[in-house]
Amino acid sequence: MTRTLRQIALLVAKDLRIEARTRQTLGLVTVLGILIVVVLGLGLGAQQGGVGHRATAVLWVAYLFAGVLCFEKTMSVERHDGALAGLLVAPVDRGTIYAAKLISNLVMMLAVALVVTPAGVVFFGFDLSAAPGQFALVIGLSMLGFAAVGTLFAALVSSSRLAGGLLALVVFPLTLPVVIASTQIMLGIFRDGQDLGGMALGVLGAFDVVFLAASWVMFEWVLEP
Amino acid sequence: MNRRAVLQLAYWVVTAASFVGAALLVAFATPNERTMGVVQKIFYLHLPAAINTFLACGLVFIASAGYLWQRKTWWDDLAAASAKVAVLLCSIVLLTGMIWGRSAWGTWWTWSPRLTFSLVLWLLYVVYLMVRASIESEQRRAVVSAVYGIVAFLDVPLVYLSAKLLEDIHPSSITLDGSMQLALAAWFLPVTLAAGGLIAARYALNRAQRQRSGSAAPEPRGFPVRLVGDAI
Amino acid sequence: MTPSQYTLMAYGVGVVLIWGYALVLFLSGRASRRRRG
Amino acid sequence: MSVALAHPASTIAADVTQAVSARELGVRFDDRAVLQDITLDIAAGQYVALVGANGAGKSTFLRVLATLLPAGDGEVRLFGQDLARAGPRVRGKIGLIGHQTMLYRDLTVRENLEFFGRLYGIADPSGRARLLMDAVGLPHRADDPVKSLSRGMGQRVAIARALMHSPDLLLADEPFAGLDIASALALEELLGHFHHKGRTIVLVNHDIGQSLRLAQRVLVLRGGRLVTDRPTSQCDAQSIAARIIGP
Repeated sequence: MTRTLRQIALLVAKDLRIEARTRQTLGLVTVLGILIVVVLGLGLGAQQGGVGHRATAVLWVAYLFAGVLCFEKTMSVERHDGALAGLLVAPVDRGTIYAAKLISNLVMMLAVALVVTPAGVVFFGFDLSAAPGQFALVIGLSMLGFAAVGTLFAALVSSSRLAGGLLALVVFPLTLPVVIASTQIMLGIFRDGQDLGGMALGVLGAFDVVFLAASWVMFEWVLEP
Repeated sequence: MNRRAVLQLAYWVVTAASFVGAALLVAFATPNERTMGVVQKIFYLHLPAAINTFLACGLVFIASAGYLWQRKTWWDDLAAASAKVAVLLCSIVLLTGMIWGRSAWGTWWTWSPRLTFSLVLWLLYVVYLMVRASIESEQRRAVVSAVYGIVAFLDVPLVYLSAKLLEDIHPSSITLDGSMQLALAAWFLPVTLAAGGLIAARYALNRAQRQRSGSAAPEPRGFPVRLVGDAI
Repeated sequence: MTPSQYTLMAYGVGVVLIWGYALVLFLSGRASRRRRG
Repeated sequence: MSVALAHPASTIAADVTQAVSARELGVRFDDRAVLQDITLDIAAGQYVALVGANGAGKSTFLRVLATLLPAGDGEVRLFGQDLARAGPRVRGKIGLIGHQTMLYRDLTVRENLEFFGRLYGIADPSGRARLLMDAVGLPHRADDPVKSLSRGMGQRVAIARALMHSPDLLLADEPFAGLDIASALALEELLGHFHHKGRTIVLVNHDIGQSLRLAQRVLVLRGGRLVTDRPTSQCDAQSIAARIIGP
């Protein structure tokens, strides 16, 4: 078991070092996130105020697009010069590769969220202080489910001419339950001031469990070199 | 007309007859529902179409799992055929639901759990067809579609659950008396026969087109490892 | 439109979609058989 | 160029069991047979060249040996271990090089080598990386990103990567493709050294003359079948070319 953890740490370190070395993706994705928040802010008339709770949906759109681009990048790193084949020939099982990719994707999505969320709070006058802990929990669970599906399909859908397009086309509908559940929870908390709904949290948890398990198994079958 | 064509013809004649029979039964021999009135009669088409949509989605799931397991192309053709029919049936569910809503509540669209569920289901499998259309290499398309087919089906209960989170402004659970249940059963038969027949026909067409193109996946020329999805 | 018109419209949509697609499949089936035949 | 390709501590004489033994190996893609009942044995320490026309199944065969592709039917054993069951365990003994370098272009040469060294769990990855960078003649490029290297240098780093865990079997899929003369000669020499250490090499190659010159034994694949298996001393380029094209 420790060997697997060591390998996961090694693979994640490699991904993050490559990302630090190239830097442009994270920068590009973060600016895109802020752009989405600004455009939707203007579109939804955030300047009139009183629409703080709408920021949750806007932040979601920013996270999703940023997420898809991150999945695309962390997988395209493996495609250059056939690096993935080097990995697959090494005594590393595919589940470990999936787990490492998932963690790398989550770390990158988190990095983007750390920049985009404040932008949402500022532009929408979104009162995050009302329930920051619940916000973080719900967003965390949602991102986990989203990244689970995104990582699986990023391995299947290579970065060819459709680039992020096909990946977004595939991942968005499949993760709609996460989006529906988390936005409903957010509305409940930030608009109606209720506490965290058990049922909705259950849906998020179920989604994460189902899709982490399904992606882990299928990744094994489909990651042909 | 060889034996197979005769059988096919007989199948479709029976399906057509059961369509006509069910229509007559609902039009003349089924009473209107007290609270909802005549528009409730849409239900006799709406529910069978929904159930068959679910069966077709299940078939996509089974065929997708079959392809991943055996990598035989006929599984892939079956998945494609079932998905097309699933989208067709789901369109019926969605449209009849909207028409019903229009008549009963005056608006074409409400974010009620049932309508949202049908819409997301419809989106899931329309995207399946679009994914298939956007991948050229047969073997790559089959693998990506298979994984999508499996994940989409696992998604269905979750979509149902998350849709229930939406407030349902029009709770309308109606009880069906004897003759109404007869009408429901009467409509279940033709819709199921049609669904099965369409899937079979589409499947046969897929097989024929594959034989004619005969372009089995070429042996990957040489290493390097051309990665997953290179020809998309 | 009256409710019964809406009901007819709903059934119309159902029948058109199912039988329309059946016709499309029948025609393209015949076309591909003739091309191959 | 001092060459220390073998891991200092490992034994030179690999165990006597066959490096590679295949029995009626077959692979199908969408109902089309790409490889059909291949039966052969490669003893440990042999230098074997695999030639054939495009689409004859050379790369597929190599990818099965590299455990990247499961064998459809039949059975394949590496060093006595059946790939179907012991695939991941036997990977530690395989080194793979191909057209592409299979390295991370944004990382430096040293970072790449040390990453793969740690991935294989070898002792002292940085020491061995330094050793191999000297061996392939690139100590001066250790801290440059791989993408800044020429194709020839990239192939040399790829060889260093494949040897980090001192494999007993080196699989090479057309590694000479696109190489300039100097790099090709350097690569030939490196493969030669590797072979002198008693290791086994399976080289997939287009250039028949070069294959006959380098290898001890040549296998010809045609239409997914093994049509020729002969020591290179007993054949010449014309006869092999004829076998490739076939009747």
